[in-house]
This record gives sequence, C-alpha cells and structure tokens, in this order.
Amino acid sequence: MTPLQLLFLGVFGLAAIWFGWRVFRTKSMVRSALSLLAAMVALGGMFLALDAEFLGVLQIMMMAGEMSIMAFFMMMYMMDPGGMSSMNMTHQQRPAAAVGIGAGVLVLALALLTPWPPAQALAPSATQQNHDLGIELMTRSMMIFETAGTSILVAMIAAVATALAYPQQPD
Amino acid sequence: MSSGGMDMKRDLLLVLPQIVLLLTAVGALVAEMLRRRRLGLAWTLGGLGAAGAAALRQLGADTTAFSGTFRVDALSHWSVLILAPAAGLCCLLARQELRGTPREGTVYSLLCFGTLGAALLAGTGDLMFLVLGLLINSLSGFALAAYSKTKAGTEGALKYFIYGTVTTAILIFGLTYWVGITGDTLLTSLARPDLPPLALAFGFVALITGLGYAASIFPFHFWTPDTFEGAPVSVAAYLSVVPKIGVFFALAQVGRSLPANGPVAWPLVLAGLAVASMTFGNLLALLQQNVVRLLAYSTIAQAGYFLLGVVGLPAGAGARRALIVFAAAYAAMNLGAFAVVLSTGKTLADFRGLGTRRVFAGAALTVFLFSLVGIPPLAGFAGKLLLFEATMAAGYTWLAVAAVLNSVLSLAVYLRVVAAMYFGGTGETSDMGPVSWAGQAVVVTCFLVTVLLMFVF
Amino acid sequence: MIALLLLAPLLAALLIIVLRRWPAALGLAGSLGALVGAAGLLWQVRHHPVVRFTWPGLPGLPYGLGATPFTALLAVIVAVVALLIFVYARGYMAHERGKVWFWASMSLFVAAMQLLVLSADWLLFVTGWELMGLASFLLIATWHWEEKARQGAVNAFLLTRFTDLGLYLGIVIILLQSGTSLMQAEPGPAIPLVGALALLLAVMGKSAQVPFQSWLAGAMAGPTPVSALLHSATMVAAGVVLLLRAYPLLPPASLPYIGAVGGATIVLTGFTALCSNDIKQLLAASTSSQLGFMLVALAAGFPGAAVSHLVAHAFMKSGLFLSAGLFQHQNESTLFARISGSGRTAPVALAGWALAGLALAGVPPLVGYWSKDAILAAGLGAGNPAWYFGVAAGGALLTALYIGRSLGLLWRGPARPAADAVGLGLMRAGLLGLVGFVVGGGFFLADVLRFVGYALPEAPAAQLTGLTAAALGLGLGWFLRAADVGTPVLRFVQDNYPIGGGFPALVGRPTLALAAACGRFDEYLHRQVLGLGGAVLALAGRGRRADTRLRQAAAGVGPATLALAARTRRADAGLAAAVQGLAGAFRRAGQLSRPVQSGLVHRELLWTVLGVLALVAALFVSLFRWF
Amino acid sequence: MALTICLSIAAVLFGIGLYGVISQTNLVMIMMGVELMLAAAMLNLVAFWRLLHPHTYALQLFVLVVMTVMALEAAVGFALATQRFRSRGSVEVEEAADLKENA
Amino acid sequence: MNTFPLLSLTVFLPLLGAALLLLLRPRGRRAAFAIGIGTAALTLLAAGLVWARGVPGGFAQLEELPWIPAIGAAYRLGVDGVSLPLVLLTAVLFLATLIYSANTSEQPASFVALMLLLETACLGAFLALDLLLFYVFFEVTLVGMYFIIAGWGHDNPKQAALTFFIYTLVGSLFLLLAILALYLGAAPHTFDMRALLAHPPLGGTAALLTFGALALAFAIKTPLFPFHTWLPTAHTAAPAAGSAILAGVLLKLGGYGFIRFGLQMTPDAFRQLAPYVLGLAVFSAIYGAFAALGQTDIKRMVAYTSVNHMGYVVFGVAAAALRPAGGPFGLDGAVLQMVSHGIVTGGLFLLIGALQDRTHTRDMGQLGGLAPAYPVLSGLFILASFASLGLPALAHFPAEFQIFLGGYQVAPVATALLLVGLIITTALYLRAIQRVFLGEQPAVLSPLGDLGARELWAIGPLVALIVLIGLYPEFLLGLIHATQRLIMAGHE
Repeated sequence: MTPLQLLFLGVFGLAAIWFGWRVFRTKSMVRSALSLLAAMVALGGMFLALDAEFLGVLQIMMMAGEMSIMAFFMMMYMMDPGGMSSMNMTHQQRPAAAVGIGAGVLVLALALLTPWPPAQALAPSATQQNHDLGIELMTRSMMIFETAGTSILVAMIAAVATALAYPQQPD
Repeated sequence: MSSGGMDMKRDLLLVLPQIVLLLTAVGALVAEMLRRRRLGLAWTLGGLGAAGAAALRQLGADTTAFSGTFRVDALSHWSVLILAPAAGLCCLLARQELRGTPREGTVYSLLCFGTLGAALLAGTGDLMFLVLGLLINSLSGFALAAYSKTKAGTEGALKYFIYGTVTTAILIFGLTYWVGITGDTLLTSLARPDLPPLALAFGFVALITGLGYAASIFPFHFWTPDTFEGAPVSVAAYLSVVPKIGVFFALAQVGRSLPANGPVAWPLVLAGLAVASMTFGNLLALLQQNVVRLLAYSTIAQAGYFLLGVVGLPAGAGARRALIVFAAAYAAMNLGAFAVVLSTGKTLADFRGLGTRRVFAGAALTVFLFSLVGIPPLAGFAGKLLLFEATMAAGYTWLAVAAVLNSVLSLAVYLRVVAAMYFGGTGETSDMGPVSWAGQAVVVTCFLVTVLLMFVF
Repeated sequence: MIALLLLAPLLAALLIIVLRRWPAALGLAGSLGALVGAAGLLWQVRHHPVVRFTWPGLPGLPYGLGATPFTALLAVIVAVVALLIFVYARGYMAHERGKVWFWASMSLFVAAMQLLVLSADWLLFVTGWELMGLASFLLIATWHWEEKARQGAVNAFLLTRFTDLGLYLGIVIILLQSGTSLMQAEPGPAIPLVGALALLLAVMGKSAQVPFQSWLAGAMAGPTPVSALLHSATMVAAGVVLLLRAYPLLPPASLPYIGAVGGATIVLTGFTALCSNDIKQLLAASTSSQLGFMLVALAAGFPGAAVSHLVAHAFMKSGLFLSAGLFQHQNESTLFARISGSGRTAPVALAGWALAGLALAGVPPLVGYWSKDAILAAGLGAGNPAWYFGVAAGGALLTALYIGRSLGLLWRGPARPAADAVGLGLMRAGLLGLVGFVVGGGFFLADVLRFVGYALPEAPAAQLTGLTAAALGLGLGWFLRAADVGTPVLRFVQDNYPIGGGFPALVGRPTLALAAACGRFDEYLHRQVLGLGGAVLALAGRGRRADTRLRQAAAGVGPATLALAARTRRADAGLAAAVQGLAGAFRRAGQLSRPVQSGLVHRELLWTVLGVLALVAALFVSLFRWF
Repeated sequence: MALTICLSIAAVLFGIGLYGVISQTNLVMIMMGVELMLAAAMLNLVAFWRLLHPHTYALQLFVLVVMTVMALEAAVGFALATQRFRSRGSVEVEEAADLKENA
Repeated sequence: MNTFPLLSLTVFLPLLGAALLLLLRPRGRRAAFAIGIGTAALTLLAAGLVWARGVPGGFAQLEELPWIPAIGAAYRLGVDGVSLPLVLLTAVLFLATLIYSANTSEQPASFVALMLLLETACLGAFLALDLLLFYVFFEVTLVGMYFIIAGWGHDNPKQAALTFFIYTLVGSLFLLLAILALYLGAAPHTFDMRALLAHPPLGGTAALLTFGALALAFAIKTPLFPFHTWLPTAHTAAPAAGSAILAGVLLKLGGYGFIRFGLQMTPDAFRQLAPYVLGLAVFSAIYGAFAALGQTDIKRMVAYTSVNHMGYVVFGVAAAALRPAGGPFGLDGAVLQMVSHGIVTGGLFLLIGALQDRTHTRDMGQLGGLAPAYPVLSGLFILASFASLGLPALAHFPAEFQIFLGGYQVAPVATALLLVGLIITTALYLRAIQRVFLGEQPAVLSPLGDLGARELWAIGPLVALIVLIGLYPEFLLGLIHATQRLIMAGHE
C-alpha cells in the first residue's frame, strides 16, 4: 500500500462516514437519499483505492442507479419530500443512538483486538483480477452464481406480485 | 484454483432435486401466465413429487457438489423429502383458501421458490449459500405474506420485511469476519482450531441472528405472530414449516463444521436460546384467543426444540437423525393443525363443539395438538424422544429437563383448544364454508403421518 | 369333622344373608351342626391326639387347621354354650327387628370363634380373631338405630382393633423367629420381650383388661344373647386362648407384666362391678375381673388353673347373662332400680342367677369353686405368692361381694308383676341347660383337664381361703345397697375409671382433630403445589423484563394476595380457586412478558438488537480467558 | 494500518446504519440504514480480499452477492411500500401496530 | 410351545373393539356397550389363556418384532409373575366397570371406545418389555383418562382433568428422561428391558439421578406424599367407572414402575436411597389415612385411602430394595397389595357410584340409615370396607401382612408406625359405615331401589374376588413368588 493509497482510503472513508451520518440527520428524504448516494460513491472510491477496480466501478454505477430510483419512491411516499416544514422522521432516538454506538464500539473493538495476519503488499492487476473472477464464477462458484441469478428472478416475481394492484375480477 | 477434478455432469446430477424445484417454480409461473390455474397446481404437485423422487433416489449419498460449496448429504436429501411434500400440502391449502383470487398461480410458484431457498439452506456448504438461500426464501416469503393486500396483510409483511432485511444485514456483516479470519467462504474452513475467538464468536452471533429470524427463535421472533395473523392461513402454515426446517438444517450444517470444544461454546449459546424460545413461546401462547396466533407462538416454542437437535450435534449422528425426524413430524402436525384452522376459524370460540360437529376434524386436530405436546405414540413424540436423547448424549441433561418442563407447559396451551372442542359446549358460529377436497386431503395426509410416523421408521 | 364344625355355622350365615328368611331356624341348624362336628372331633382326638390339615397360604407360610384334645374341648364348650344361647335367643329375638342381621352375625361369630380355636397356624388364628371382631361389631350394632348401639359397636371394634396391632406385631415376630406359620408342637426358643408385650396388648384388648375394659360396657348395647356369647366362651376368652397358645414361647420376663395386668384388672373391675347399678354392666365388669384371674394364673405359671377357670367361667357367665336377659325381658330394663325385687316373681330366672352367681363366688360344689380354688392354689405356688395369692383372694372376696349384692337387690324391693313376654319358654330352656353344666360341671372338671393335658393345682390353704372369702363376701354383699349415690368417686368407678375423659377424649378427639388438620393441610398443599408452577413460570419470565420493575413487584404481590384471600375466605372450596389461581398465574406471567411483544415493529426491533448485543457481549466476556 | 482504517470505517458505518434502522420511522429510511450496514460489510470484504487474501476470489464474489442482496431487498421493499401505501396510505412503521394481542 | 401371539392379542383386542365402534358408530347405548362388554370379556378370556399357558417365573411368552432398529427399540412383549397379576386385574376391572357403566347415556360410543383404548394402554404398559413401548402405553393412559374425566365427570371436571394431566405428565416426562439415561447408559444402546434388567447399566451419581427421576415419576403416579394432591381432585371429578379404573389400574403403574424400574434397573441406587423412600412411604401411608379421616365426602375419603394403601406398596418394595434377605415378603406383599387394592377400591368406587345415583350426594353428613333401605348395597359396601381396612380373610390382609413381615426385618420401628395407619383406616371406615348406613332409615328414598342386575353383575365378581384372594391368596402368590425369587436372586 502506498501512502497515497492510504491517504485516499482515509479521505474517502471519512467522507463515507460523514455522508452516512448525514443520511439520518436531514429533515428531507431527498437529501437523505443524496447523502446515501454520496456515501456509496465514497465507498466505491475506497474500493478503487484498494485496487479493486471492477468492484469499485460497479459499486458507483449501481448505487447511482439505485439511488435515483429511491429518490422517486421518496417523492411518492413522503408527505413532505422537500423537507420544508422540518418534520421529524425519527423516534426512540436515545436507545437507537445507544445501540448504534454500542454496536459500533463493539465491532471496532473486535476489529482492533483480532490478531490479523500481516497485510499483503501487492495485489493482482485489474485484468488478472477480472480473469480470475471469471474462472471462479464458472467453476467453483458456478452454483452460487446461478443461485444469485435465481434470486434475482425470485425478486422480480415477488416485487411484481406484491406491487401490482389487483385487476377487477370479471365475475 | 479449485477447479481440479470438477465434473460438471456429476455435480449437476447431484443437485438434481434442487434443479427440479427450480423448474417446477418456473413452470408454475408459466401456467399462471397462461391463466391455467389447475394445470399450474397439477404441475406444481407433480414437480414437487419429482423433486422428492430425485432426492429419494440419491438417499444415502454423502458427498459435496461444486467443490464443496453445496453438500449432498442426509440433511439436504431429507430437506427435499420433507419440504417438497410439505410445500405440496401448502399448495393444496392455498388452493382451498385462495381459489379464484387473482394471481392464484403466483402463490404456487412462490411456494416452490421458497422451498428451493430452504432446500439450498439445508445443503449449504458455503457462506454465500447461507445468504442466498435465506434471500430467496425471504423474498418469496415477503411476497406471500403480503398476498392478501389488506391492511393486516401488508402490515404483517412489512414487519416480516423489516426484520428480514435488518437481520440479514447483521448476518452478512458478521459473516464477513468469518471470511476475514478463514480467508475462504467454505464452511469447512471453520474447522481450523487456531481461529481468533472474538471474530469467530461475533460471526456466530450474527449467524444466529440472521437464521434465527427465519426460524422464529427468541429474541428474533417478533414478526411471527403478526405476520401469521395477517397472512393467508395457508401462507402462515408455509411460513411456520418450510423456512424453519431449512434454517435448522443449515444450522446443523454449520454445526457440523464449527468445532464445539473450541473457544466459542456455541452449543451453550444455542441451549440458552432454546430454553428462552420454548419458555417464551409457551407462555405467550397461553394468552392467545386467536388460534393462529397461538400456533405462531407455538412455532416459536417448537423452534426451541429444534435447537435441541443442533445442540446435540457434537455428540454424534443421533442428533442429525433427531432433527430430520422432528422436522418431518413437525411439518405434518403443524400443517395439519393449520389445515383444520383453515376450515374452522381463527378464534378459540370457533372451535367450540368442533369435536362433535365434525368428528374427524376434531379428532385430527386433537392428534396434531397432542403430537405437538409430544405424547406418544404420535410423531411429535418420536421427534422429541430423539431430540432429548441427542441432548442428553451431548451432556446437556439440564436442557432436556428444561425442555421436559416446557412440554408440560405446552400441554396447558394445547389443551385449551382441545377442551374448547370437546367440553366447551356448542359454538354458534358456523364453519368457514364447505371443506374442499384439497383441505381434506391435507388433513388426512398429515393425520396419517402424525399417527404412523413412529411405526414406520 | 373340622369342616362340618366350621362350615355349618358359616353356611348358615351365608344362607341367612342370601335367603333372607328363616334366620332363626338356619342359625340353630348351623349351631347344631357345629356341636355335632365338635363332638365328633372330640371323639377323634380321643384316639389320635393330633389331627392336622395344612394347605398353602402365603409363600412359605402355610395355613393349618388342627385339633388337640384341648382345642377339641374348647370347640365343644363353645358349641354347647353357643347352641344353648341360640335356643335362648330364638325366644329373646322373637319380636325384635333386624333378625337377619342378628342371626347371620351370630352364626358368623360362632364360625370365627371355632376357626380361632381350631387354627393350627398363626395366620388362621388371626383370621378367626379378626373375623370375630367383625362379627361382634355387627352384633353390637344389631339395633343400630339406637345411638348407643352404634357407638358401642364402633368403640368395641376400634379399641380391639387397636390392640390387635399388638397381635400383628407379635405374630410377625413369632413368624420371623420360627420361620413358619404353623404352631409348633416343639416350641423353639422364647420370643423377645417386645413380642410378648405386643401379644399381651392384644390380650388386654380382646379380654377387656385394664385399661381397655371400657368397650365391654359399651358392648352391652347389643341384645343380651350377644352379650352372653361375647362374654362367656368366645370373644373375651380369645385373649386367654391366645396366651395359652403362645405360652410356650413367652419369655419368663414377660410373666410379671401379665400378672400385673391381670391383678390390676381383678381389683379395679371388681370394684366397678360392686358399684354398678345396672345388671348387665355388673356382668361386664365381672367378666373383665374373672379374665383377670386367668391371667394371674397364667402368670403364676399354672395354665391348668387358667384353663379350668376359662371352662367354668364360660358356663357361669353365660348363665348369668341369660338370666339377666330374662329379667330384662320382663321389665324392659337392666337397671337395678327397675328390676330390683323382680326375682321373687321370676323364680326360674332367679334360680339361674343364684346358682350361676354362687358358682362364680366360689360356693362348693358348683363348678366355680374348683376353678377358683385352682387359681388361689396357683397364686400360692407362684414365685411371688404375696402378690398373686393376695390379689386372687381379694378378687374372690370382691366376686362374692358383688354377687351377694346382686342377689340381695334382686330379692328385695317392690314386688313386680311377671310380664307374659313371648318366647320365655325357649329362653328358660337355654338358661336351664347352662345352669345344668354349672351345677354338674364341677365334678368332672379335674378329669376333663387331665384329659386335655393340664393339671389342676390344689392347696388346702387355698381352699380354706376361697371358702372364707365366698362366705364373707356373700354375707356382706347381701346387705349392700344400690349404689345410686351420685358421689363423684362412685361414678368414676362405675364408668370404668374414665381418666381424663376416657378414650373418646384422650384418643378419639385428638385423632379426629389431627385428621381434620391433615385434610386442611392437604388442600393447602394442593394450592401451594399449583401455585408453585405459576410462581416458577413468573420467575422465568421476569429475567426478560428490564423496564417493568414496578409491575414485577405487583406480580409478586398478586399471587400472594390471591392465595391469602382464597385461604381465608373459603377453606373448603379452595380447590376451584386454586386451579383458577394456576391459570391466573400463568396468565400473569404471560402478561408480564407482553410488553416485549408490543406490536410496534421498531420497538421489537430494538429488543432484538439488544438481544444480539447482549449475546455478543456475553460471548466476548466469556472469551477473555483465551487471550 | 490500512486494514485497521478500513475495518474501523466499516464499524462506524455499521453503527450508523444500525442507528438509522432503529431510529427511523419511515420504511424507506430504514432501508437506507440497511444499505449502510451492507455497505460496511462490503468494505470489510474488499479490505480482507486486498490486504489478507488477494488470491481468493470467492471474497470478490461475496461482494457481488452482497450487492445483489442490496438491490433485491430494495426492489421487494419498494414493492411492499407501494402496496402498503395503497392499503394504508402511509409507510410509517409506527402506524403498523394494528396487529397485537387483544386478549 | 404354542407360538400364537396371545399377548399381543390380549393387548390389542380392546383396541380392535374400539376400532369396531368407530367404524360402526352405533347410535344406541345398548349396541355400544354390547360391543364394549363383549370385547372386555374376550380380553379377560385372553388374559386367562395367558395365565393358563403358564408363567414359570422369568419372562415368558415373549414376542418380538423389529420396530426402530436404528435406536435399538423393538416391539417386545412378555409376561412374568409381577405383570400377570396386574394384567388379570386390569382385564377384570375393565370388564366390571364397563358392565357397571352400561347405563351411561351421554355419548356412549365414545365412552366405550375411550375405555377400550385405556384398557389397551394399561395392558400394554404392563406387558411391554421395551422401554419405549412402555412409555408409549404409559402416556396413552393419561390421554384416555383425561378425556374420561373431562368428558363424563362432574363438579368442574375440566379443571380436575387438566390438573391430573399436567401433574402426571410432569412425572412421565421425568420418566422419559430416566429412560433415556438408561438407554444411553447401556452398551450397546438399547431399549430392551430384559437386557437392562439383566445388567443394570448405570452406576454412581448417574444411577442416583436416574433413580431420582424414576422415583419422582412413580411417586406422582402411585401417589406418594407430597405428590398426591392430584388424586382426590381427580377422583372427586371422575365418573364412578373412571375412578375405579384410576384407582384400580392406573395407580398400579406407579407401583409396577417402582418394581420394574427402580428395583430392577437401578438396584444399587434404590438400595442407597431406600431409607428415604421407606420413610416417605410410611409417612405417606399414615398421612393418607389421617387425611382420609378428615374428609366428609365419602368418595374423597376412599380416594385418600388409596394414598394410604399405595404407601404400603412402596414400603414393601423399598423394604425389598433395602435388604434382599428381607425382600421376599415385602415384594410378594407389594404385588399382591396392588391387586387387592385394585379390586377392593375399584369395588368401593363402583359402590359409591351406585350410592350417588340413589342419594345424589356424597356428603356423609347428609346421609344415614341406608342399611335397611338398601341391604345389598350396604352389605357389599361394609364387606368391601372391611376388606379395605385389612380384615383377615379378605383381600388386603395377606398382602399387608407380608409387607409387615418384610418391613419388620429391615425397619421394625417404621413397621410399627405403619401399623398406626391400619387403625386410622379402621376408624375412618367405621365412621363412614356408621354415618352412612347405620341409623334410622331416611324418610325419602330414591325410587331406584337396591342394587340392580347391572350393578350386581359388575360388583358381585369383584366382591367374590375379594373373598377369594383373602382366603386363598396362593393362586396369585405362587406366581408372584416364583418371579420374586428370580428378582431377588439377581439382586444379591
């Protein structure tokens, strides 16, 4: 890891945390969605800094798409999408904060206390990565891959079945 | 790198039951598109039967497919052998309950998909199968729970969804630590003795959280009663049986690989959860006036019994047998109970006088409930006997004692229904319309299995 | 012969119960059959001294029936006395209610006594013993619509059954020591003192010895033939028979106890008889007293004397009872106040009474003279003559006193017209038969005893003392008055010395109170056991509740209040409340855990996550030893 | 060093996500919290792959699986939200408390 | 040797009858009871044939079929001198109670079917030689009894039945744990009782704990103080036939269990703990007697005497466990006592049922003077009472006397204490007789009159058996004794 990579990692990480935090601190859902998008993009940046080019790009592209969809839904379901009247979208703040902090601290302690092996200095090149991932997909993890595909099919069916309004019965 | 010795044809043949399940689900969807409901039902039943037959043909094998990511062993075979008929019975129940509603065929398809998810969970050899099996199972479950599109239905589904997504997120986050310390996603890599205990423990708790929600283990069970009440009865029956069996078999697969005498005393954790689940479920079931909710709490309690089998795993093969037998028994008695509820009504008052009004239904429900208590010679007893045996063999006698005391408590729960049926006078409410052949077939099948299971294995 | 002897009365009893008609005839037939059997048996043992049948009873403990000359003689005496009393009873019961009950029980009673006499093993012995108890219960309760009869019957059976526990214990000890249930011709080593005392307890109960003499007085509530049968050759005699049977096994150390009991009884019950103002009560006390003589003789080491008095007493006492029954029949009462003077109008009854009474007092040549002399002689020959002889002589004097007093009371007083009661003829016939034996029996007594293998002790000093006591007693007694003076001391003596209120107060009431307490405690226990289940469950649910501490307190109070309320409000109907309490406790336990199940998804989610965190934290803490 | 940075950032993101899940009243906002938690998981996986096991591509595949989970749950979640909105007029979870014991 | 499966026939004949009833669904009472009584009579005949075939001492007439070979469970039946008397008792009592209840008008077909199911369960429990099979039958008895009490009882039967069910289920579940412990302790794992009897598998603390679980299970069933409180409640609520079966047969499962499981499978643990069991049994017997004396309800009173009598049974078994040399009498007596108690108390409950039909009350304070009005009923009741209080020549005496003999050898003082129970029993029965049957005849009488043919046919044979056992106990004792010697021989 070069110091530059470390720097990027830190900066993107802090950005992700900042935007992640902003998600729940705005009074407007649109702003929340945009904050989430920014956090995801920062995360993608971290992936890139970690030499995972394919995943980083995928992350940024997917999240962009997803967030735009999310924004639409927000406007559909929010009483006040613009956040003009500063309504409260939260409850049980105190226990939630306690739980959130508690869980964060716990995981942080876990990450710090676990004796990780020394970090690898070099990563495979991007092309090598893509090649090897492809091999992985087509051999060992083929069934997993296919199952993931199946899950997409299931999600489509489930989403459609759930979302569509019933047509009037002809009877 | 792990492609050496891969034989695609062999592997595909090994997962044939799962492939058949997938094809069945897709075929049912096609039938729905063609608006051929009866065809869809027939196709589904046939496909489920075929999946069962495929699993039956392979019975006895103990190997893995796709480089160890999917296990082909007794658990995965029996999961299909139990879940396919159970799903078929759920389809029949759905036929009785939802006949003529829009997109009736989608239900069959989703039931098959959910079963596929449970079957994948049962054979999981890789962490990603845990995630994906759970995902497929949950996604179809969300849609099924929301099927009625009423306020109650969507509320139940909403809770189910929130619980599912949150616990799945915790599960995945925890599993990443396992991946980090083992450097692999295979379950077998957990067997190494030198893994850092903290991360191992964290991953395990996350695993319990994610799987526990689907299996309604305390304290991840909160969605259960509301969702059961809001969903169609046939879907509630499905939710109480199919995901649960898949999840416990998956837990058993993990338990096979995770060393019990390592740093993480996971059987102890599960034992504690088992006691909590049983006690909590039975206590709250005592209060219910709604039989569906009562059965929902009873599934929470029964989840505790399932955990007994997982706790007993380190002691030997007996625990796996116990899990399988109890799963079969549980499927039969629970589905049977829901089937009678479907044709009778949801409140306790609806059951008054059932014993004299419809003699067979009353007798069958009595048998199902006594079986849930674990009274011999019914199927539930066979399962509990083996579970207790496995638990005691593993040295958890106190757990067996707790389970025994809970059985006593559960007796009070179920006898309330029995007493209402036979000694509660005659109810003024009429039944929910004529009982179709489909519902009757379910009751008869479950009755036969519940009564005969102990004499045929 | 044994079969005939036993089965005839038994069959009669069964037939009476089943047919419910001709009770008297069947009873008499059975009694006659028994007499024939007894006579035949006596004839048998004349040539073969021991006749014995055994058949399997309990494993290793066979049943046996048998006869020796002694038992055959006893059987004959029982049969004779019974037959004569039956004849008498045919007249006595002619117009009374409950004939079926009476005759069936009488027959059963005779069968039981014969079984006891002829048993050759201890199990059949105790069978006869207890069956006799049952029959006596039924007989005393013949007129069960009268409170006195019911009470008397229950008291008699309860008291004797209590002392029978001693018999059980004694027999258990004997069997364990000898290894067989058969009564051995060659007795083994003596049993421990505990066993002997246990047997003595049984004897004290059955033979109405102090302090268990009171049931006998209560038993007078039955018809007079019943009293006659009970008090002469059967029920009370069984105690002495037991002692005679067990005599070879008794350790010497136990004899003084027997003597003490017998002596005390002679004196105490003698005074009771002397003070009695009821003719049947007098006889009851006298019976105890006379049996005391037999015990004394046994304790002195002269069973022959005891046997002789047993035989003599059977005839004397039954005769006395039968004549008392005649008086009773004529006057509808047994109180001296009501019957005094009636002796003058009832010559047969008075003659019977006088002859039997004089015999009892020891006037020669009546049978009682010989037997009493034998006992006095036995007293002289005992290891401690001062006590044995003294008490026997005192007893003889007392006997003569109360006999003399009764004669005086019967003779003097207002003349009462002779009532023309029905059945008097048969009653008189029975009485006369018995008196015949009383008069003539004395001449054969020694020979008979020799025949059965016992020697009669003789001593001139004893004869002299006996005669003196008889003469003195009779003379003085004639002038004694009816003891109606209500002084507390007299009443105390009359009522069989009810120290501290007697058995009902000392034993009965505390027992009943204890029983009632047990009953109440049991309901309490039931409620507690039920409540326990609820409490345990409530406790189990408690751990999960972080935010309901207040409700916890309320929950702790709830079941307690409920239990308290149920306990104080209704002690009896607590059961229903308890069951509801169980359901309630379950319900409360469930309700307490319900805040967890609020139906609000976010709150439930919070619980879930807290649960996860707790699990993780717990696991982490448990893992620290791994670092 | 890099691993610590990554794991710490993931831990914080996970905590924030969990806070969001518990504190938000709106279904959509809850889903955002879940997305954050899953994002933290992905970050973990990528960091483990790069810094500990760069030759095990199952880790990368796992990242893809997590992305799938993210997308699919969002899709079904939105469908459910639509239906809920249609039947109840709101996707606020506090209003979803009609079902509980009335015993 | 004849290989016809007579034992299976005996066990499943009643079930066949029940199935026949369910198939035919006779409308009328007569048809239902004709089938029921016929089946019960055939069962009695079959049991008699089993007896006639001969039982030499050890397990005889074995039948074995594979059942669940994977865990070493099989369908195993066999009979010995301990089980055969109880089987005969069961067959007799069920026949008698079915005859007695032939006037049941409420859902007669269901009643008869349940009774027959119960009979199969009881017979099966006594004849099973496989732990699992035993447990199955053992539990089914609970279910059958629950329905009989709840369905045909009086005075709030639902709650009484629930109490009964929960209470005894606690016991039976601990039995299940004990069974599993025995199973896991045996090498190889097996549920075969013969193997476990031949070689008691457990030792040390495991054996003690297992015996504790067994003792709890059977102490509830028997019942011993302080686990007896379900009994009076259940009896008060149950119909006469149910009470007769409950006291006559079901309680015997407890005594049988103490012998078969406690004494034979965990002998050393039992010996170690025998003084405590003995003490509990003595206390239970005395307490039961006192509690019975404190009752005013005649049925409750008889129910409590069961606590007393079954205390003797456990006393006898514990005496046998404590010292084999003192055992013979104790064990013989205990088994015979179970039979005697079954017949005597069964008869008493039927008589009380008849009494209740006529007077519509069981409160002794409201009864009186019934002897002249119902001489046969009163006579039989008095006879049965005296049998129950242990009068010689009647059924209880030989049994109790042997128990005293056995007990005196090992615990003289306890035996002497036990005798106190005898006198209290005497007192309570005398009180009951005095209050209910003696005295002036009441003015108003039920039109029912004295015992009818149905009642006589039911109760008469029981009374005859009371006398027969009292006079000639050898016909059962011979059988019991042979087995007892084997048990004790293996026990030294």
